[in-house]
Amino acid sequence: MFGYSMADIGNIVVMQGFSGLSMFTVLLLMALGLAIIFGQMGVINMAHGEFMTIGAYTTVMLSKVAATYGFTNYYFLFAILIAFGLAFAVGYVVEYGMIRHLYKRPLDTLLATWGLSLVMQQIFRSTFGAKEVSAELPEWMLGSFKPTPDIDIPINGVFVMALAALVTLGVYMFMYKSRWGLRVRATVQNRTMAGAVGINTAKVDRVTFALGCGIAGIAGAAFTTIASTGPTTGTLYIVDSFMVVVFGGAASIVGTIASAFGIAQAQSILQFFMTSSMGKVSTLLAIVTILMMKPEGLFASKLRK
Amino acid sequence: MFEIENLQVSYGQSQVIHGLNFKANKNETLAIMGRNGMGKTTLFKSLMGILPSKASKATVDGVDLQGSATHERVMKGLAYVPQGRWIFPNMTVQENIETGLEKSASGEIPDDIFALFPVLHEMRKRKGGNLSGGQQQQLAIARALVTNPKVLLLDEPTEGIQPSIIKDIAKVLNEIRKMREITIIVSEQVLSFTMEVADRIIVIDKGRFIHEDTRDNVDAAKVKSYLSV
Amino acid sequence: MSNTDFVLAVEDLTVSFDGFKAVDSLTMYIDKNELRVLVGPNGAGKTTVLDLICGKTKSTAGSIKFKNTELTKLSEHEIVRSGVGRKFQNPSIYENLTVYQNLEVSYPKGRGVFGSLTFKRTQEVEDRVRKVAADIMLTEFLEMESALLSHGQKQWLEIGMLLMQEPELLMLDEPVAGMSAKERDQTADLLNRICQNRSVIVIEHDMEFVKKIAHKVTVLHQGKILAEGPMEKVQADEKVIEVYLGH
Amino acid sequence: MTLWEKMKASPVLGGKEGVIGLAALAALIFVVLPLGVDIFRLNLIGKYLTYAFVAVGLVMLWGHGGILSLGQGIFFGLGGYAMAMFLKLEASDPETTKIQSTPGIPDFMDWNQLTALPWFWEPFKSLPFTLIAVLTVPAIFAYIIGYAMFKRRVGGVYFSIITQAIALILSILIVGQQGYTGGVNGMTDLRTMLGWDIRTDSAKYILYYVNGLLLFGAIFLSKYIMSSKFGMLLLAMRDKEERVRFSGYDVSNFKIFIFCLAAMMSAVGGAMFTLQVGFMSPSFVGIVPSIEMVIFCAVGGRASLIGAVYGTLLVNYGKTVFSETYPELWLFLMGGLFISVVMFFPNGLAGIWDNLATKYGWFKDKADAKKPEVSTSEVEAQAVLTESSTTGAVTSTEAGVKKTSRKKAAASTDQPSAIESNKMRGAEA
Amino acid sequence: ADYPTAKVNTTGLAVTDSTVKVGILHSATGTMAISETGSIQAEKLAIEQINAMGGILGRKIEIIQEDGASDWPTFAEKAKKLLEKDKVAAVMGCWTSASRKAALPVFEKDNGLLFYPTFYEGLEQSKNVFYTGQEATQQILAGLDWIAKEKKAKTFYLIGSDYIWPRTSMKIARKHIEQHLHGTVVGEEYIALGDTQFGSVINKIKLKKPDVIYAAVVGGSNVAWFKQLNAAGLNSSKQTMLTISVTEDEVLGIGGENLAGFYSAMKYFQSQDNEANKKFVEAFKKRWGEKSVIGDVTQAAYLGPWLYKAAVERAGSFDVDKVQAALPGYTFKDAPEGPVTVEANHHLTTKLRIGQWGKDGQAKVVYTSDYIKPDPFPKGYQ
Ligand SMILES: Nc1ncnc2c1ncn2[C@@H]1O[C@H](COP(=O)(O)OP(=O)(O)OP(=O)(O)O)[C@@H](O)[C@H]1O
Ligand SMILES: Nc1ncnc2c1ncn2[C@@H]1O[C@H](COP(=O)(O)OP(=O)(O)OP(=O)(O)O)[C@@H](O)[C@H]1O
Ligand SMILES: NC(N)=O
Ligand SMILES: [Mg+2]
Ligand SMILES: [Mg+2]
Repeated sequence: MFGYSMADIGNIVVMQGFSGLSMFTVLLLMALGLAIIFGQMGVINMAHGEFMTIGAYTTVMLSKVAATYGFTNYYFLFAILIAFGLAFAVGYVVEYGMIRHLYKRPLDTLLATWGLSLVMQQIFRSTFGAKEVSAELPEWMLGSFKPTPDIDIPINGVFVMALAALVTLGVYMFMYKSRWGLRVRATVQNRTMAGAVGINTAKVDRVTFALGCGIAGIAGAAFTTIASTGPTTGTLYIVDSFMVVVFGGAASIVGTIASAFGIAQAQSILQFFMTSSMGKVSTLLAIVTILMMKPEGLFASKLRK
Repeated sequence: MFEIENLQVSYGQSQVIHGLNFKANKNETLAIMGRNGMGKTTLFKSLMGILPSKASKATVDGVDLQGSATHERVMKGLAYVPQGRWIFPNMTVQENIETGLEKSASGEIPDDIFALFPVLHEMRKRKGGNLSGGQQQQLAIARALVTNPKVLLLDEPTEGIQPSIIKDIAKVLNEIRKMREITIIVSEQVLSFTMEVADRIIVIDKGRFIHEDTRDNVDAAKVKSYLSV
Repeated sequence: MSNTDFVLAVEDLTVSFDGFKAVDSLTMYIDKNELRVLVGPNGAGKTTVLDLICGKTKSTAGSIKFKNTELTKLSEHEIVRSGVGRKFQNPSIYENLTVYQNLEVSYPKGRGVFGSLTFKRTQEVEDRVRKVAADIMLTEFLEMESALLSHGQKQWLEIGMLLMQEPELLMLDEPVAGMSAKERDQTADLLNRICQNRSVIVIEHDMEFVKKIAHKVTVLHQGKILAEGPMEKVQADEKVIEVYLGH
Repeated sequence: MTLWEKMKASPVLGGKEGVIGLAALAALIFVVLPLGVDIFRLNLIGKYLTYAFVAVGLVMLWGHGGILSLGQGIFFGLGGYAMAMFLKLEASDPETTKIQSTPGIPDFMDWNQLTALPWFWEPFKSLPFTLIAVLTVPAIFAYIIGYAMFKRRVGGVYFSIITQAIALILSILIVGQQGYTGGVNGMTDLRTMLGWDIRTDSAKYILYYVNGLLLFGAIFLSKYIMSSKFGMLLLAMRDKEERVRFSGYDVSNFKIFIFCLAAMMSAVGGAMFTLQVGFMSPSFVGIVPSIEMVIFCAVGGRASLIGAVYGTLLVNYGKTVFSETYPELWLFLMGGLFISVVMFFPNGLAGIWDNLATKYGWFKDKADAKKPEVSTSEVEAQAVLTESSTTGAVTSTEAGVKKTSRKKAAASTDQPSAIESNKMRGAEA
Repeated sequence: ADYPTAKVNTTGLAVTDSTVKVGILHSATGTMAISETGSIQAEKLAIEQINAMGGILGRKIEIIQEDGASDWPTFAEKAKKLLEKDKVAAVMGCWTSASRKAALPVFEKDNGLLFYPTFYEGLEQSKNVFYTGQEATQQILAGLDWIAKEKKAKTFYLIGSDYIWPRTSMKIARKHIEQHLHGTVVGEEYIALGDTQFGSVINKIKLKKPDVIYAAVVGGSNVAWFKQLNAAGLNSSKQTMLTISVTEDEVLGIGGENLAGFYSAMKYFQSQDNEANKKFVEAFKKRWGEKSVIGDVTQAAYLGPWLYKAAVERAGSFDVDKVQAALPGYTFKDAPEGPVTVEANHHLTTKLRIGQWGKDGQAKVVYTSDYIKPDPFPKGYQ
C-alpha cells in the first residue's frame, strides 16, 4: 500500500495517533480554562492565551533558576504549581479590576480583554524581551520511549497527557461534584438569584475566573515542552481554544474534551494526508459547517427558550 | 421580628419607595397588596439588598441588615422567592434546591421539602428551565425554604399558578409558619389568596402604604377598591 | 386530513422532549368566531400547544390545519402571514419604540427587506393605528415610549400589535397574569369585543376571568384533553376538580 | 428620544448625526486635513478612512442590529484582493516581467512555478469586471455565510466566533495558496490603473478625495436605511427578535441583507485601500484586523455612523503616532484605550459627545441623550454597577426628618393625607 | 568643511552639517524578533563604531528606528515613513523576504537605499538595494553539493516556513537535486510562520526515511520543530539534516541539546577564527552582553553601515544615485566573515561554510568553499 510496508504503516498509525494526542493535550488544557471562563461565565476572554504565556514564562524562568541551582530534574513539577498559582493570582486581580464590571455585556468583554491581551503582551516583552526563549527540559523528559524499535513515543508527551488527564478530572470534580461547582453554575446562570440564595457571588466569580486562568497557566507549562515562549505565544492557540469550547457545546466539560480530541485528531490526520495549511483549513471548515448545522455545539444541553 | 423603618428606594432620579415602615413578628404572615407598578417587587428587591436603598432601620431579630450584601442577608435569615421565579435553568431540580444549602451543615436536602412538594421529587433530575411555570414556582419556594429562613419573602407567588396549587401553596405557607417560627411576607394582587394566608394586609400604592387591616377584620370592599383603581 | 369548516383543526398532535410527551395525540377543533379557553394544571402542555400552532416548536407527529392549510410545515413568519397571531406570556413589545411605532411595525405591509426600505406612513396606516389604539385603550399614549407603560398597558399593546395584523386566529398565553382586578375586567371586555370576527384561544388560570370570556373551555392534562365543554360543565367535572381546581 | 428616532430625526438643525455633524466631518476630511497635513500623512489618513467603511458597516450590523461579526476583514480583503488582482495584472505586462521564466504573469506566480495565468485571474484583466467583482464577490460570500447562519439562527457569540473562524480560514488559504494569491507577502508593487500611475502625489490626492466621497456615500446610504422601517426593525430584532418573527417578518432575510450590505461597504474600503496603499496582504483579512475594526467602531460609539469614522481616525492615528514616538509603550496605550473605552465610555466618542452636549445644552435634540444607546441588558449592567457600589450606603439625615410621620405609619398606615394624595394621583392616571 | 552640505546632499535627504539620519527597520516584536534582534544590535554597533571614528564625511549617524512588528504591510508603511517623512539617507533593514518584497516598491518609488542583510532566494536585483547576505546559489546550491558529496545523500525531504523565501529556495533546491545531483525529493512541506505543530510532518518524514532533511524553517517555529523532532527520536545520530535558516541566534532559543550534530549552510559562524571576527565578537559582547550570540544575518547586518560608509566616501556624496553607483567593486577587507566584494549586481562575493552544531550552541565549521560570485538569476533554476 502506497509503497510502504505494513509494519511502517502500523507504526505510523500509532505515532500519528500520538501526535494528535499531544496537540490534544495542549488544546484541552487551554480549552478547559476557557470552558470555565467562556463556557460557564460567558466572558469572551481574548487574553486567555496570555495567561497561558504566564505559565510558559514561569516555567522557562524556573528552568533557568533550576539550571543555576541544580534541581533541573524536578523543577518541572514546581513549575506547574507556580504557573498555576501565578496565572491564578493575575486572573484574580483582573477579575476584580475589570471583568466583574462587564458580566452583563459579554460582547464587550471581548473588546476589553483584547485590550488586556495587548497590554500583557507588552508586559512580557518589556520583562523578558522580544526574543523567544525556551525551557530546558529535565533529562528524564527528553527523548522518546520505544515500545518497539520503530515506534517513538515522546516522553514529555506522555507526561503532559497524564497532567491533562489529572487536570480534567479535577475540573470535572470541581464543577459537578463540589459545592463550589454548584455555586459557580448557579452564579453564572443567574447572578442576582444566586446571591439571593446566599451565595457570595462576587467571590465565586473571582475564584472561578482565576481558576480558569490558573488552568491556562498549566497549559503554558505544558506548552514549553513542545515549543518556545515569546510575548505573542498566547495568540497561537486562542482561536483554536474558542473553537474547541464552542464546538463542544459551551457549557459541557465532556463536550470540551470530545471536541478537543476530535479537532486535534482531525487536524493531525488531515495534516498527514494534506499540506499543513490545507489540513488546518479543512478542519476549521468542518467545524464551521457542523456548527452551522448544530449551532449549540455537539454536547449542548437542550433547553426550552 | 423583622423591622424596617423609613425605607427609600430610587431608580436613578425617580423615587419608587417613599419611606416605608413596618414590623412583622415571628409566626406572622404579612401580605403586601397593590396594583402593578406600585413597588412591591422594588420593595422586596431592596429588602434583599439587590437594589440599593436607604433606611433608618432594617433588622431581623435585632441583627442589622444595612450594609449587608444580598448573600449576607440570606445568612442573617432572609429568603426570597422572586417574581418570575428565577430558576437556574441549566441545573436540575435537585441542584436548584441544593443551591439554597449555603448555610446547611449537612448539604443534604431535608426530606420535608419533598414532602411539601412531591412533584419536585418526581422531577428532581429534570432541568429547572424545562419545568412549567407552576412547577418552577414550587421549586423557587422550595429553594428558599432550604435556607432555613427567619423571614420568607414571596413576590406574587400565585402568578400563573393553577387554582389547586394556589390552594396548596396557601396550605404550605400556613404549615411552614407553624413548623418553623417564621415571618412570611407575601406580595399579591389577589385578595382571595391573601385572605387564606395573611394575618395582616397592607396596601401599597405608588411606594407608600395607604391601608392596613388585620385578617379578622378586613375591609374587603375597601381593599378591593384600592386594588382596582 | 379532511376538509373542515373549522378555522383550526388540530389532529393527533404529539410532541415529545427526550421521550417525555408534553402533548400527546391531541385533537381539538376551533370554530369561526369562537373564543376558546385552555386551562389545565401547570405543566399540562398548554403553552406547548400554542408553541406548536405558531411554529415555535416542531411537532413530533400529527397535523395542525388552519383554514385547511397545514401549518406544521410552515415557518413562523409564514404562519403569521397566513393569519395566526400569538401573544407571549410576558409582555413582548419593543420598549425602545413609542406605542405608535410598535403598532406601525406590526402593520402587515413592508414585510420584506425591500418593502421595509421603501415603506411609507400612509393615511391607511395612520387610520389603522388609531383604530387599534382606541380598541386597546391607548389612544392617549400613542407618543409615549412604550417602556414607560404599566404592565397591563404593555399587555394590551401586545394584543394591539397582533390586531394590527388582523389575524383570523389569535392566541393569548395568560394575558391577565399580573394584572389588577380592574385591568382584568377591561381585558375581558377587550377580548369579548375583538373576538367578534375572529377566533381566539386564551390560556388562563384565573377562573373568574375565564368565566367572563369563555365560549367553551378545554382542560388539558398531561398533554391530553381531560374535559371539554362550557364553563359550568367543566367546573363541575370531578376529574377537573381533582387535578386542577382543587377541592 | 429612542435610538431609532435619533437616526430618523430630520437632520436640519444639528446634532451629532445631523447636518452639522456631517458638515463638520466633511469639512475635516475634505478641507482641514488636506490643507493641514503633508501628502505622506494624508495618504495615511486616506488609508485609515478605508477602514471607516468597515466601521460604518459595523455600526449598522452591530450597533443597530446587534450582530457582531469578527470577520469583516474577510470582505475588506476580498474587495482589496479583487482590486489588487486587476492592478497586479496591469503591473505584470510581458515587458516589465521579461526577466521571469514565464513573462506576463504576476511575479509571485512565477516564483511559485506557475507557467500560465490561472483561469480565475483572466477576467480581472477587465476593469469593469473588477469593479463589479469588488462589490459582488463579497456580497455573494456574505450571502452564503449569512444564509447558512441566520437561517439556522446562529447568533450572538456563536456568530462572532464562527465569523472569526472563517476569517482565519480565508487568511490561511491565502497564505497557503501562494501561487495564486501571493501568499503571506500579498500582492505588492502595484503601479498603475489603466496607465494612470497611482503612486504619484497627485494620484494620491485624487484617490483620497474619491475615497472620502465614497465614504460619505456609504454614510448617507446607511443613514437612509437606518431611518427607514428597516432600521426600526433592525433595532426591534436586536432587542426582541422573537416578537419580530411573530409579527410576520422573516428575520433572517433582514440579517442577511444587512450583513451583505456591511460586507459590500467593507469591500469598497478594501478596494480603496489597495488603490491608495499600493498593495494588499493577508494581514488585512485575518482575525486581528477584523477585531481591530470592531474596536474602531466601538471607540467611535457603536451606534453612531459619524462616531465610527472619528473612532477609526483616532485609533489609527494613535497607533501610528504612538508606535513612532513610544515604540515600547504603544501596545500599553492601545490596550489601555480599548479597556477604558469599554469600561468607562461604552458609547465611545459619540457617548462622550452626547454627554457634553446634554450638559451644556448644545442641541435641543440631545436633551434626553443621557440614556445610553447600548442595549437594555447593558443598561441593567450599569444599574448593577452603581448598585453594588451604593448598596448599604445609609444616610440617616433624611431618616431623622421623617421620624414623626414614621411612628404614625408604623401603627397604622391609614394616613388620611397620604391616601388622599394617592387617590388624586391615581385619578390622574 | 571639505564636504559642504549643499554639495553632498542635493536631493533633500536628512543630512546636516553634522549629522546624517539613517533608518533601522526590523521586527523588534512578533515572531521574527528572535531573528531580527541580532540584526538591530549589529547595525547599532557598527553605527556606534563609525560614529566613534568620526562618522561619515564628518557627520555623525543618527538612527531612526522603526518596528516592522513581523507584519509585512507595516514594513511598507514604516519604510514610507522613513523615506518620505524622515528623509533618511539609507535604511538598514528587513529580514524576511516577505518584508523586503513589501518594502521594495517603496524604496524604488522614493529612490531610497536599503541594506538588506539576510540570505535570500535571489531572483531580484534592485538598484535601491544592497544585498549583504547571500543569494540562492551562494547558499543553497553549494550547500546541497556538499551534503550530496559528503553524505552520499540521494533522497531529500524539503521543509520550510510558508512564505516566499523557503518556497523559492526549495524550488531551486529541487531543480538542483533532480537535475544536477540526480537525487530525489521525497517530500516537500510548508508550515505557517509561527506555527508550533510539527507532529504530522515528522511522521511523514519518518515514513519516507530521507537521507537528508533540508530545512528552511524560520523564526519561532524553529524551536518547536527541533524540540519535537528530538522528542520523536529523530536526532542527529539517526537523521542527517542541513538547514539554511538556523544561525546562532535561533540556536539560543532552540537549545544546543536539541540541535547537536545537525548542519547549517551559512557564510558566517561566530566560531570563525580570524582577527576581524575576534574583534567583532568581542565588541559585540561588550556592547550587548556576554550572553549574546552572533549569527550569519547578524554579521551581514553589521556589514551594512560599513559598506554604506565606504560608498558615501567613495561617492563623496549622500545622494542615493551617486552612493549606489560608487559601491560596486568595493572590497571590505575587515568583514568578520573575511573579505567580501560588492559586485555590480549589488550582491557580495562571499564563501559558503558548513557548520556542525554542538551542544554549546556554537557551530564547528566543517567546510569552507571558495569564493562564490553572486548570481541572483541562475540559469536553469527559474
Ligand atoms: N429597572 C427599573 N428602572 C426604572 N424604574 C423601574 C425599574 N423597575 C421598576 N421600575 C418602576 O418602579 C415602579 C415599581 O415597580 P415594581 O416592579 O416594584 O412594581 P410591582 O408592584 O412589583 O408591580 P407588579 O405587580 O407589576 O409586579 C414602577 O413604576 C416601575 O415602572
Ligand atoms: N424543551 C423541553 N424539554 C423538556 N421538557 C419540556 C420542554 N418544554 C416543555 N417541557 C415540559 O412539558 C410540559 C408542558 O409544559 P408547558 O409549558 O406547555 O405547560 P403549561 O401547560 O403551559 O403549564 P403552565 O400553566 O405552568 O404554564 C412540562 O412538564 C414541561 O416541563
Ligand atoms: N530571506 C529570508 N530568509 O526570508
Ligand atoms: Mg412585581
Ligand atoms: Mg404555560
